[in-house]
Amino acid sequence: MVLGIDIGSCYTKGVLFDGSIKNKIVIKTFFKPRQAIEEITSQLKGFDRIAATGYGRELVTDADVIITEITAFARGATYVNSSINSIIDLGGQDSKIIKIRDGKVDRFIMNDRCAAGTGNFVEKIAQALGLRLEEFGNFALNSNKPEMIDSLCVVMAETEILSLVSEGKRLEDIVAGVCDALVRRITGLGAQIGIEEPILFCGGGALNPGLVKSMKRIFGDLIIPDIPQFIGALGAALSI
Amino acid sequence: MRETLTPRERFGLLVIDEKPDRCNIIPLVTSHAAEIARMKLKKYYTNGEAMARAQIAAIEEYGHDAISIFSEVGIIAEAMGSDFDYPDDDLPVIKRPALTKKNIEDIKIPVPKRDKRLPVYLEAIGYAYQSLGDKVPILAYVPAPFTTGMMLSDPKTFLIQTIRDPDHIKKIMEKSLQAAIEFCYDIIDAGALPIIVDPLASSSVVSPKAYKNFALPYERALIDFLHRYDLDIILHICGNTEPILDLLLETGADLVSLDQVDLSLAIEKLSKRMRIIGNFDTSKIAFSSPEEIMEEVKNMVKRGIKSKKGYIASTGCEVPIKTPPENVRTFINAAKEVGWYWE
Amino acid sequence: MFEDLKPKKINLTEWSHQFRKISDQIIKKYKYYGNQDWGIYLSPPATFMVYGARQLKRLKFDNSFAALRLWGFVFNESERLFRAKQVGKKVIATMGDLGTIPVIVMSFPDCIPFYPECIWWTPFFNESFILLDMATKLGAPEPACFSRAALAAFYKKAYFPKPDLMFASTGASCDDYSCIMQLIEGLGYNPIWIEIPFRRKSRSYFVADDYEHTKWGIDYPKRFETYLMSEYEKVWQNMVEFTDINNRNYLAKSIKNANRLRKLVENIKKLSYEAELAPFPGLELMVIEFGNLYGYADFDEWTDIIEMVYATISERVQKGEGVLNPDALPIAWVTPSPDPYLLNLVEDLGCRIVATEYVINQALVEIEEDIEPFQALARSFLNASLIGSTEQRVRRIIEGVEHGRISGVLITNMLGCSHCAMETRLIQQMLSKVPVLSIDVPAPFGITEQLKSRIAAFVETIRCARR
Amino acid sequence: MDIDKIKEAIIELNDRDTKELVANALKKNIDPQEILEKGLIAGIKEVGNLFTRKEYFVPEVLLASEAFYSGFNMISPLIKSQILKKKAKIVIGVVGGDIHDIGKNIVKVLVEASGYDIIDLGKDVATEKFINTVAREKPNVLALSSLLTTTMMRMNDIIKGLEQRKLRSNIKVIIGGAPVNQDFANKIKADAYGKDAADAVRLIEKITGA
Amino acid sequence: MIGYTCSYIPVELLAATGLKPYRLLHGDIGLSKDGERLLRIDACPLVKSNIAYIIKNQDKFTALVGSTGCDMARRMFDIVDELTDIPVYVLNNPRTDNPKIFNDEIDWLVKELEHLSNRKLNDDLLRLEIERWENIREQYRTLNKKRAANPSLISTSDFHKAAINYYKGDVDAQINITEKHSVNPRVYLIGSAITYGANQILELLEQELRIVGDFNCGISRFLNIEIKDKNLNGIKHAYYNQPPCIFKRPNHKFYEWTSSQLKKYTCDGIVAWTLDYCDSYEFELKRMESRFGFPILRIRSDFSFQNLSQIKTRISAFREMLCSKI
Repeated sequence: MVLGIDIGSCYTKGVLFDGSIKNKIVIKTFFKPRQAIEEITSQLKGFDRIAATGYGRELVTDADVIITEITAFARGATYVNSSINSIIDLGGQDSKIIKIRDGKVDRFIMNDRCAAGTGNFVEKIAQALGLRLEEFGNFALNSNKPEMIDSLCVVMAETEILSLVSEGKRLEDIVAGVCDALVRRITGLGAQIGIEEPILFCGGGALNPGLVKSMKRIFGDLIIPDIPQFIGALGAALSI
Repeated sequence: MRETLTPRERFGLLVIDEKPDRCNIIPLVTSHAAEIARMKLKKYYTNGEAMARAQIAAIEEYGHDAISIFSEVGIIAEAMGSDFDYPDDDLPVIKRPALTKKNIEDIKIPVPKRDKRLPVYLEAIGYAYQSLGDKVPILAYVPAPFTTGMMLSDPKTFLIQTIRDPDHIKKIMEKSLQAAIEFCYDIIDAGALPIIVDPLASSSVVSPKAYKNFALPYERALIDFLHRYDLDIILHICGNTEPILDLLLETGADLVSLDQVDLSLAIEKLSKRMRIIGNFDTSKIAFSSPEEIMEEVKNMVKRGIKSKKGYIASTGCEVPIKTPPENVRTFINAAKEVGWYWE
Repeated sequence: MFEDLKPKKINLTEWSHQFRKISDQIIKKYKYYGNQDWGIYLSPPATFMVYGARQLKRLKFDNSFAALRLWGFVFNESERLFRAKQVGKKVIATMGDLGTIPVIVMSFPDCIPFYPECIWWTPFFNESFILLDMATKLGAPEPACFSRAALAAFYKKAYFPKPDLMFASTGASCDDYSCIMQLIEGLGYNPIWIEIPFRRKSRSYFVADDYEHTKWGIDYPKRFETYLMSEYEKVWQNMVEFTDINNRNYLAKSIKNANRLRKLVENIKKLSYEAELAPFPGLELMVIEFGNLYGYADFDEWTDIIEMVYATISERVQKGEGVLNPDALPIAWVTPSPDPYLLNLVEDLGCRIVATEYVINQALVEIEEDIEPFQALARSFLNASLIGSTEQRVRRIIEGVEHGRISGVLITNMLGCSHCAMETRLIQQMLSKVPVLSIDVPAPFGITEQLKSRIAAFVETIRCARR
Repeated sequence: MDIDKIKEAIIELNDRDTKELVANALKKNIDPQEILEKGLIAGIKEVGNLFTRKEYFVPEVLLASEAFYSGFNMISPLIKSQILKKKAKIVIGVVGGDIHDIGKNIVKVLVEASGYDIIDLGKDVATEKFINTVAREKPNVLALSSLLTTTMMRMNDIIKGLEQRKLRSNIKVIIGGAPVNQDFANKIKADAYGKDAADAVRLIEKITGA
Repeated sequence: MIGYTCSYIPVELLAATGLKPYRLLHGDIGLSKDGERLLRIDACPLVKSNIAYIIKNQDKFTALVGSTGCDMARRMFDIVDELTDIPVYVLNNPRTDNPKIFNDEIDWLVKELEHLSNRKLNDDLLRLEIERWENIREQYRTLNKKRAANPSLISTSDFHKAAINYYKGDVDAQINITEKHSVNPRVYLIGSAITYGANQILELLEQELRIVGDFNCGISRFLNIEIKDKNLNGIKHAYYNQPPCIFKRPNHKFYEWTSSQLKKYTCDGIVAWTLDYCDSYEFELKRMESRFGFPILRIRSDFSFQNLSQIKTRISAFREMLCSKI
């Protein structure tokens, strides 16, 4: 039995794997990755080996294997669906796009310093609008006319959004506009390596129905796994 | 990616006689959109925003090349005084034609921003335009004077008058023309391209002679008005139009949307001056199997794209409300498979 | 038409209303390429809105007949270019040089020059990201000049026909353009590259070059003139090869034509800026300045339109009528705004544009007629704004400020535009005798409440400063 | 001679002439039965043929049927008991949501002129009403009409309804109207499609064996 | 000292004036922030840093020689000219395929430098300088062979540190590089300038990869200049014909040259280092991916390295990816 553990900046994910997923768990990292690792290893019992990935991967001192999330996502995603050619992962601080060929990473790209292309963007804006994250996604579903938001950065976008609010625009449309703006960032990122279908969409972003709708508008059909958050942890486990 | 253009760009190339990446695909998805949006029909035709949302939902579902703002052909006649019922799950039904209550002289030209459901159309256009206007052309269906005239009258009396009292018919036509012009004026202002629809002038209903005397001059006048704006105008006449194909050239329409007519014949007769839109059998789209639709649409489109001046793959008439979405999707996929101009 | 109307800025709906009064005969009178069926261009803004120009819905336009002609013509360009090719004319893309090579191209019969990069307007008029997003997909970075829309337009082939011949001027002008043109070449196009040298200033410790002065008093090393002439010779030879026609007399004629328009525009600017009341709106004036580049693909018809505009403006000035309030504040505008709404807005908030620096000086200055034509072209081009120093660029504005003709300066920037990034702060410093507002022109849809407040505050500052 | 003129008056769409000619013929003691069959019915049938040949269109048929009725109304009291033996019972109507009944009315004239017992439910008839009427009246034929693409689907609902109520096997359903065709008829399992009014009469004759 | 900015400016000419040629290759977050007081935030961080450095060290420079290499680099001198009294000479770089303008510009520069230094730059003087600089370039070329060897014997990070001598004009300084063998995946570095302050990125990269060749404004670009005729014409010829700047139009030759390098050095991948708002490379990255057919690791920076852990992840992932392919 292998424990795959993916220490992200916002969430830490653990998967117990033994031919199939036996158990899985996700907890908030809260800038305390060590604690998160401890909690996961104490809650998911019965493993004999550990594979770590994610930005805190080096902190898992007793790991048998350490790999980057790029490789982990590629492994996990092709395990979930072997037909895919690209992966879009929308995480809290990072977003990444991976092109797969013959089950291996062919090209990949990650967002630069800017948070505008990450889940963080949505969270910041939700906060500014006084919405809970769960509400946010569903709100966006109720719009056919997303407002256009085009600032390249989170801080600027916040001003722009508040401006829209003061103009009396519908909240649903603003929220949908935020989703579109985020997806536009991702498109820009993906353009650099050329995304090829079929595309698997994963990471925390795939749990947000508003984002999923915006993504589908741009990329057409997307494959969304049942466990979008655990692809990295699963991929780590598979690397042993 | 093979598809290079947005529907708007595709349509733009068509109307300046350039070949787009592939032919425009615009099945007449009108009230059927309400079904896609799981919306009561009454809401669809009484609420502009709802109508637009349904249309947008249909575009998202099917990916065809235009938004169609339309419910039924009585829209202008209603604003001129004909009474309609609004059933929940059905399109409006005429109850009392205006001319059974008063004389043609007493009928007023409606104010589109105010009267009856004309504002519904305008709101729908406005909403759709704000939402998708940069990507997708918006087509608003305007009943031609002949069709409106018949919706203003007891139909039987109207038809008999085409033989017995042509002068009276012409009076009705003049008024209906004025009303249509006013409506078009506001439609353009809201951001849509008017499509002139004249189903009741088809040869399924009246003779080519009656068409020539009572329908054509007013279609032409309306199109002339719109040509002042340098717009390219679609004329849609569903039903049988084979006997009047030659006359259609005289309307001045830039695009003509046909129903029960042999497509090759229409291309032969009209394609020097007009782009042809059509003409998949609506009963087939509702009832045939996807396999049959695939096959037949491909045949149609292969013939259609040979038309010199351009072609839009479409249904001959509105897609019936309860048509299985799978069938419409098949229509579009079939056309997308064979309708390419660019390599 | 409309002589009885008081000058006014009106919206699209009002224009449609006014348009109904125009007779069919008049509409048919104004056409391009002599074609009755599709050559008509006298349409109200609503027509172009129906075809996707969404921003027109919130813009205001001058209510004169001349303005109607002007707008109809400007918006019709895309169709006009396609039609040109359909009727057998040759469409020549002259990218990057902004104003000189078209004069050479026009010396060849049935050859129509145009600027693909001028499509930067389209995303703004359409309030749309379609072209910009496509440019991103094709490799242009998001923070780059909006003229990257041209890259998408070349890819989409739906905005202008495939050019029969392409010239691309590069060198010391604008890197974004240069990069965009390079990517366009990468799409399989085949431009002929023309090099533009950097125009060094003369300073006392520089001794090695002979220096000359342009008409506008800008100095440059003499040998760059010769150098440019050899580049124009290259353009000429390529055109000769392409058309099989070689007649230098045509060049003198097309210089005369260009000058006719340039003089008209110069007079229009002078009249407008010096009149008691602003006789014509800033947005239209900007469109007029840009018309000098290539006459929106039909130089003769455009000149005819500008003559009508000139007549309208003269009449208004004579009658003492204007489109803005008498107390509007005279300001200068540096760097063109791709967002036409911004020009509207600035006037609505109380400003009046009385000087501009739209980086197309080379297209505004008269070409000398009594010297060798290529030399004359080179000397006109050497007035260009982008090939020299910032100080030279804004010298005329500085003079305006010093003479009290200008009481504020508005600078528009684009994020990622290299010359803006380098120049704006310097310009602010050079013009600091009056309030200066530098704003980033956002992407389409971008004018926010915050931006409006900033412009309003700028206006208030000027008012205070003048008191 | 007189009777031929009556036929021609109908073909010429002239109701006043028809009325006068029928009155004259009666005055001359011509057999009403003959006036009806060889004059009025022959005339309206010819109109039906002209309609099929696309020489006449709806307005013409409407006028012809007015002419027909102007004569028929004079004759029917005289011969009612003798000859109007009904061949079969037909229920006719325009489906719900559709108020275009002109086509249906033309069919009605020709069918009635051909000696059938016809129950006209009118226009915009609810699906339930069709089914209930069939259950109650037990007609031989149900004739359905629709002019709109959007309403033609109702025909399908009606046929399904008949099946559910186990009424389908005892009745023939024929359909007509601008948007429908043979294909559509096959798809919704109607018994026949009539492309125009004259065609409808022929079909009814065929399927009722009369 | 005489400051200069570009690979097209012949150091031999600058040195012949008796001044020490000093390449303006400053780039770090501190200087860059200082530069933002004069420039908009969306100016190139290299230009921002260089401007700040010049302003701060005005008295060290007798003159500055710039070029039209890119728009921002050219305009940098516009600002220096406004704000300082240092004489500024801006040279027109070759931007299309036409040597005439460049040759004339060199002639002009010679005259200006003669005027500035009050010294005749005659053939003897030039031959001396050419030999001196060729000699040092030859030493670096030898080292470069070790770097390019398979397995690679010295690291680019070390090479860069050593090459700083060249850029700062310390021609006579001893070059010492300790050999560090590496069997890590071999990559080629391409993109914006690697500045004096940017060695950190090389170190980071070489923890997991080995850079065996590079093409940017910095590191080893000067090795490509080989002056055969020891006179002014030789200088013109060598400088004009060096592997072309990516800004030269059309840029086919840049692609051809780089492709041949990738093959020659048997590289497994490319690292593209770009500075914020550096048009020259940002615009071309997508094309490079398809033209070169190698995977590219992109690192975009303003010199701040705030996202160090993410950069490390990317480098590791890139290595994992290359290893899975090898």
